[in-house]
Amino acid sequence: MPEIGTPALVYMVAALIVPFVRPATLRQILLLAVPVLGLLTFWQLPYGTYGTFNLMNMHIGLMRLDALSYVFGLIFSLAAFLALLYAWHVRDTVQQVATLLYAGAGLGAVFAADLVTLFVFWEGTAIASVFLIWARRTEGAYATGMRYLIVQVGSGVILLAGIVLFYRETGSIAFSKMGLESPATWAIFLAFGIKCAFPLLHNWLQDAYPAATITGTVTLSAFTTKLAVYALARGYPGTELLIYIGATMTLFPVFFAAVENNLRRVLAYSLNNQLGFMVVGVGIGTPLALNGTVAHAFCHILYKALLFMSVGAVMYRTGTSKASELGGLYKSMPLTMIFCVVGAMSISAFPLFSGFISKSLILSASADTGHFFVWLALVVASVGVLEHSGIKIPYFTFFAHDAGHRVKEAPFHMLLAMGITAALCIGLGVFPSLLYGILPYAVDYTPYTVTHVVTQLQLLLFAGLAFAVLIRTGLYPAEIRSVNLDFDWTYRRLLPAALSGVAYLVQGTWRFASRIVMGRVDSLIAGVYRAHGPQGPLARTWPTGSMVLWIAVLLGMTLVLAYI
Amino acid sequence: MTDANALLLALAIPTIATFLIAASGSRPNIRDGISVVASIATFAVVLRLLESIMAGARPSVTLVEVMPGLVINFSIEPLGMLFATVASGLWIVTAIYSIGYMRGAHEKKQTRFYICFALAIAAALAIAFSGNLFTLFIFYEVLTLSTYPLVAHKETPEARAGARVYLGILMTTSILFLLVAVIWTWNLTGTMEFRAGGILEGNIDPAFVPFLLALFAFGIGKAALMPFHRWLPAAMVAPTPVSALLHAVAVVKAGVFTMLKVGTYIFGIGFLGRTGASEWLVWLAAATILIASIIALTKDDLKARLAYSTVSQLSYITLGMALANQMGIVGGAMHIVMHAMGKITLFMCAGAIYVAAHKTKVSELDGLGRKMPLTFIAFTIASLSIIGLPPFGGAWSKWYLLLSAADAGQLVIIGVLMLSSLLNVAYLLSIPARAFFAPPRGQMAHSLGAAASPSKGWEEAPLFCLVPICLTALGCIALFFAVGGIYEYLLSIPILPETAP
Amino acid sequence: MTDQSNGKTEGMPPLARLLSGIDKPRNVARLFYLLLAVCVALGLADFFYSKHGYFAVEEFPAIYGLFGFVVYAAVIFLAKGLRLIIKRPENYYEPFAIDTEDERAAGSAPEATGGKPNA
Amino acid sequence: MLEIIEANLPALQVVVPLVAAPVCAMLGRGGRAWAFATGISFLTFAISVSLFATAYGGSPISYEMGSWAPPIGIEYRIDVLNAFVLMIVSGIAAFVMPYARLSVASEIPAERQAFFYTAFLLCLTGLLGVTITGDAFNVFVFLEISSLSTYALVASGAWRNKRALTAAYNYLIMGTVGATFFVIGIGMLYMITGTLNMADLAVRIAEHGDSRTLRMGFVFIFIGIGLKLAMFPLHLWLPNAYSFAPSAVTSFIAATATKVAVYVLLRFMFTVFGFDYAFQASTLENVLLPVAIVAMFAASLVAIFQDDLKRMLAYSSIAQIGYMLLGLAFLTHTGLVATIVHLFNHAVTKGALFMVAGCFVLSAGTSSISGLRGVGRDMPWTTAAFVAGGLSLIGLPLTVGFISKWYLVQASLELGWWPVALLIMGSSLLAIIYVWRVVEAAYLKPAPEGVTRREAPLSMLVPAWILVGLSIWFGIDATLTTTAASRAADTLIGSSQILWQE
Repeated sequence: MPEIGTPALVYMVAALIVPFVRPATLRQILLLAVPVLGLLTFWQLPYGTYGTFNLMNMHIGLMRLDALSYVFGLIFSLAAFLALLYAWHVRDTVQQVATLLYAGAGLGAVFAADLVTLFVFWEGTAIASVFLIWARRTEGAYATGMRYLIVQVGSGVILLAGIVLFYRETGSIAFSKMGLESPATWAIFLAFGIKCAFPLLHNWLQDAYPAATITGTVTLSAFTTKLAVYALARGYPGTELLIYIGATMTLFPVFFAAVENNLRRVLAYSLNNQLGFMVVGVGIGTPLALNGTVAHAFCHILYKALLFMSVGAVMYRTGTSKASELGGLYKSMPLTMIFCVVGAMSISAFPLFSGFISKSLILSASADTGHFFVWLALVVASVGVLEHSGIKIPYFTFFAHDAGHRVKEAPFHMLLAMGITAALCIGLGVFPSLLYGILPYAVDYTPYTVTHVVTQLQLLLFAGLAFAVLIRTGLYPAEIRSVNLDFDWTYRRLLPAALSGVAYLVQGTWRFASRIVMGRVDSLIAGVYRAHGPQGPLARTWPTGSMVLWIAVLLGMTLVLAYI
Repeated sequence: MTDANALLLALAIPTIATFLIAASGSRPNIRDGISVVASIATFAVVLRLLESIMAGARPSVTLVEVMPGLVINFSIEPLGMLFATVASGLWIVTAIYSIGYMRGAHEKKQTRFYICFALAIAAALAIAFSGNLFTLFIFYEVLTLSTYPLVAHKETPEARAGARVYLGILMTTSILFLLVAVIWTWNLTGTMEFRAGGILEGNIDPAFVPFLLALFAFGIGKAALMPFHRWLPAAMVAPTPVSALLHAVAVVKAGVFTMLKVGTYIFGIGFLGRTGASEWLVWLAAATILIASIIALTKDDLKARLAYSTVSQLSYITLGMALANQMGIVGGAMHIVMHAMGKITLFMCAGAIYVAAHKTKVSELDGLGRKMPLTFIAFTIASLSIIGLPPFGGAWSKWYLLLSAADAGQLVIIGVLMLSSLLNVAYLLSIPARAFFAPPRGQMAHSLGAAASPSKGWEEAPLFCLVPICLTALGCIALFFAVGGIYEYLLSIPILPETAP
Repeated sequence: MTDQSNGKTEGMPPLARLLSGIDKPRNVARLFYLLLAVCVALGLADFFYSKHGYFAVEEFPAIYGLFGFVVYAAVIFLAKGLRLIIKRPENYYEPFAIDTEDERAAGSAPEATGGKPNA
Repeated sequence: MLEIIEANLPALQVVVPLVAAPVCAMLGRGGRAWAFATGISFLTFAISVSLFATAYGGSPISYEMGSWAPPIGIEYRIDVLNAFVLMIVSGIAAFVMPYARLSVASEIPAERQAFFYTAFLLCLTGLLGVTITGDAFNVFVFLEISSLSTYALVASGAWRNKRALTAAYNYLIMGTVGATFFVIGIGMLYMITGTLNMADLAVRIAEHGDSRTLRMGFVFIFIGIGLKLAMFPLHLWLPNAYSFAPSAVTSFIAATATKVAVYVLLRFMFTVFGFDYAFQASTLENVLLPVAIVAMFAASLVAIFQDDLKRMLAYSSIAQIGYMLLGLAFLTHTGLVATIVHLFNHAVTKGALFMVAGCFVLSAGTSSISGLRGVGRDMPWTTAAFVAGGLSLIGLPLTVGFISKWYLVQASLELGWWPVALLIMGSSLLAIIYVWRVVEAAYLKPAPEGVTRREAPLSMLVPAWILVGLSIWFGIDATLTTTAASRAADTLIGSSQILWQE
């Protein structure tokens, strides 16, 4: 494969070609070939920076290949492939092009060696991904997409502002480790934080992911947030603040997920919670912790995609992803159910599943560095994960009360995509060294110790027992059709209300003022007209006598002046 | 052909074209052909000049001495050359587009339209090439007058009222403020010449600088600085090609170009920066950016929304001047190009929508994207460019304006620019998003599937409309990648006084 | 647990037929007790190996299990409490919000009428 | 022979039309009279151009009438200022005459046309005489010649509209009052100095010094001339006179009569009373300046609400006279230049506009703006001429109006009189409004039903367009006019002993 600067280019070019490719099958094959080609462009390359040039006195580097970016490049390519395979049935050009552009932008951003390139692709992910939401083509999806886009572009412009300030401070646009020292780096941090769904900045995630198309959500779940994790890992490793942000992120979504009815939104909360683990890893910043973050991002992309795929397959067949409308589907879609359970066990970090080998890196790192309460929070969060992703998703979809859906098993290509993903989840869980071998730092860690396995099983199974008890006693909260308020209430309800209040005031004042002013103006014009209009004293034809009077007046005035 | 002759030729071609167009009024095909050929010829000459300017030539021609010491003089410097290139280049596109639009919309009095159009371009070029403030003022007024018939083209009561507001505000501001400012400058300095580093430093009590600047800033009504922006939305009664070329490119850009030119060559940005005289203008421009965006959000009429967007975007350029540093001038000048390319596309799209679907309201566009995909794709691209997102040209001008704000230490302005981007997203991107993805009104309640049904075939505007739209949309992308050259070129705008030999 | 479809295994995929009956009350109870037994075994297992924890609390036997049980219950109860505050109708934000769509799309006969949300 | 003519050019300037007038009356039918009068007017124009050429180049020409040396004899004294005014007056006359034929033919019965042209020539004689003479009483005499003939000319509009008679009558009374004031003032001067020659007066007044009589004299002359030049609020005769007079007359007197009066004011203020700056300046500042500004606004506002085009233009003239007086009130070199250059600029512009109005009257049968709806289509050249003239009235660049405005604003800025500068601009905005009302009606409104209008005849269009062309030409290249004005201002300043402000 020739060296072409950035793998994003492959995706961009393909996105230009795809709309014109017929027939559909050929197009799908081309689509699937794109991630493979993209991967090939950097697969065998030695580490280094490629695609460098000078643009307006700035040093641009399109592709920086090192251990960190390589892992993310790899998993992004993989995710793109799986998502496209899962979307084999989609005939919508918009979605196909958007997926390519989105994945390409994600890869481009991961490989960006400088902040300007990062910004370009950062915004690229925002723009491309919104089409995956809009492509659902409903009123609700349109509105959600607008909100999503504004948040995402907001992140981009804050990043841009940060970059500008950073450039002016340091004279460089290289993307490397920076601390929270100046407004510039704070702005960049905030921009990353938005995409990473920091607490209070997180609602775009829960808002958008349930609104996207079935395949779109699978794609969405892979790139944006993990790109942010990558950016944080690159720019802010060891930033203490991140530990607490991350710990908070692991905890609060748990409660919202527990009462959420829309299963795709449950997964979005769960995604948020998983991101918390990664952010904590970045915040701790030791090699072990960073390894944990990278590994967890890698595994998480896979199992979260798997979960979204399985819920998506259900939605594809039944038309809904709401817990209150689902149940008993194991009878119709047993394979999907199995894949879903694999995903659920992975995310819950059962031994032999991928979550187990990655999450424990972060937990160990937090314990190693003596962050007891953070560690405790992560353990609590692990129980929470089991609750909403490990149990709730498969239970309410495939078991629980039978909602009566009698549908076909998911289509073959979906099953294939899920199967591959599930195999990867189990494979990584069973052979952790596969993953550990490509992590940025050398790994000296054994996940499978007796203590670890037993304690983890205790934690998970006792929690499962609690679930069983609660269900049997009827104390488990029922699934009800509802929406739950979250921080988005502030900008979907409070802010519009406040704004319309302000607008009302401004408008009222404006009207009042303009009425007065216009009244004055009108009376002024009327006065002018009275004086100057055709019948006005100034325009009338005056009798000679009064003209002479004027002469006398003027003469008198001038004479008086002359005598002063 | 010497540079000086080329300069005169560039001005002469559109002027002569007016006569030819008038003469061939009875034969529409020949008439429209002349207008296209003239635009291409003008652009060729302008390009030829551009080459010379980039090589360092500074041609200058003095036509006539109007009053002792006051001459009509044309001299080219990089900023003016840039404006001339943009205006004449986009004239070609619009000339082609006009054919499709005017015939498609069955407009009357097309001959008068083309005459005034060519005249307006000639005036715009004359403004671009003005060698002194006096010349610039003269052609500034000529431009106002030559576009008046275009605005009033439809001759309906609304058109008359709109044209009245247009003329009223532009004339009022230019006579009441700009002319006074020009004469004051003449009184102070005894010269009208555009000189690198400005002519005012040392000739004016620094306490008066903000006032003189205010006279200029408000006097240049074409820059649509609030509260003198009303003419721009009012001018939207004009046929769309007029809105496209004149109110996205030639007229409004003549305004902000004058603003940049006055800032650079009359005040001198060094002088402005040292006296802090433009500080208030920074805030006024920022306020205009935000308020106009918010108003745009509330507009349902497509062209009105675009007009307010233009008001907002023009203030970016004013802001660049007011920030008074080199990056501001570079950013402002670059925004002339980037915004022109984006906004002309948007207006032409609005026109195409009108011609093909007879829709003028944003709320009527739901589902239209499937019938006019190319138009709306172009609209999306141009919107993204205006918002300032990569990989579209607008990103770079915003980048330099941000750098300028950073250099000036104005963190709040950075915030304003960011907020403005978000508002742009809200009022611009929502249009194609609705067109493509919102279900047609009334159907949304029950048929989620209906929206996804395949299109019933394209119903695009005539080819004469469509091709220019696609060209300018591609231009938005091309500008992103071509920015290096533009940047190098813009650095050649002299901002420091030339050292005395 | 409804049993409306109990016993109707024809038309099911073979894999599903294997699992059918898992939701009969009797089987559910069996599964529950099986889980209980496994939990007890796991708790007892702590006495049979040397534990390597990071913190002192980890040394307590079956602490993870107890912790998991308590935390799980706590999460559920807290969430129930939270729901009292934050629950709103599905069209709370806007009449055509995304949350109101699934039902309209799925309806009573999802494949027949309205159609699915765009895949 | 040529030398004799050349030597006596100043005398010929007045004598030619004076002698021609009775001849014209004897020619009988219209056509011959017209041709004769036209020839004479061109001849006087040629004479004044040649005089101007001499005066422009250098020293003033002094011509002693009948070789009687001043101060006993009457002296004709031509410097660049009155040469310039002479050229304006005779030039306008020369352009109006070709225009007059068809216009007059439509408004005045054929058998009366010879008398009309006679009055016209007399009026021309009077105006030229006022301008050229160096004798104060002579000014009065010529002023009366021109005024009386103007009354007759205005009254001849009665064939079209009877109200012309009352207008002429009013004008007569007012004009007479003005002339009386003027002659009283001159009497007072004579009382003090015993002389009537202007140059001599200047010297003696300077020797005499300040006195009440002198001040009285000044005030009477000021008011007297103020009436003649339609200084606000002494303008009341003007609108009716202008709107009811025949079109050719209106364009002639609007372009010349008031200009000559302004010239007389300048001449008396600077050349004759050049003695006491403080006194004159206070009059100027306290009377003339406010009066000028009020005129600029009040008259423009009235113009805005007028429906009759000629009346609108008449009010606009009053406003424009405000500009001239304003320039004078500045009492600076630039201000004087503004006044003098505006004399010319306004003469050209207003002459053209009244000609256009005449074309409308002839072809469309009305000068009401609402009656002129859609006229742009039927009479494109006439309407275009109006637009061009209107732009000049507004003071847009590339027209002469801009040049005047430039100097006016410059003068006010030189003095630091900010508000005045803004007021000048503000009144131009009013001009936009009244001009644009016509433009909108002419181009953007549909023509009234059932009206047929043909383009005006060439003999009327060409003179109108020549004046329009001049107003554009001297807007683009104003070097000649501004230099002449500047030299004239120099002469005025040089001849006075006013302590100059600069």
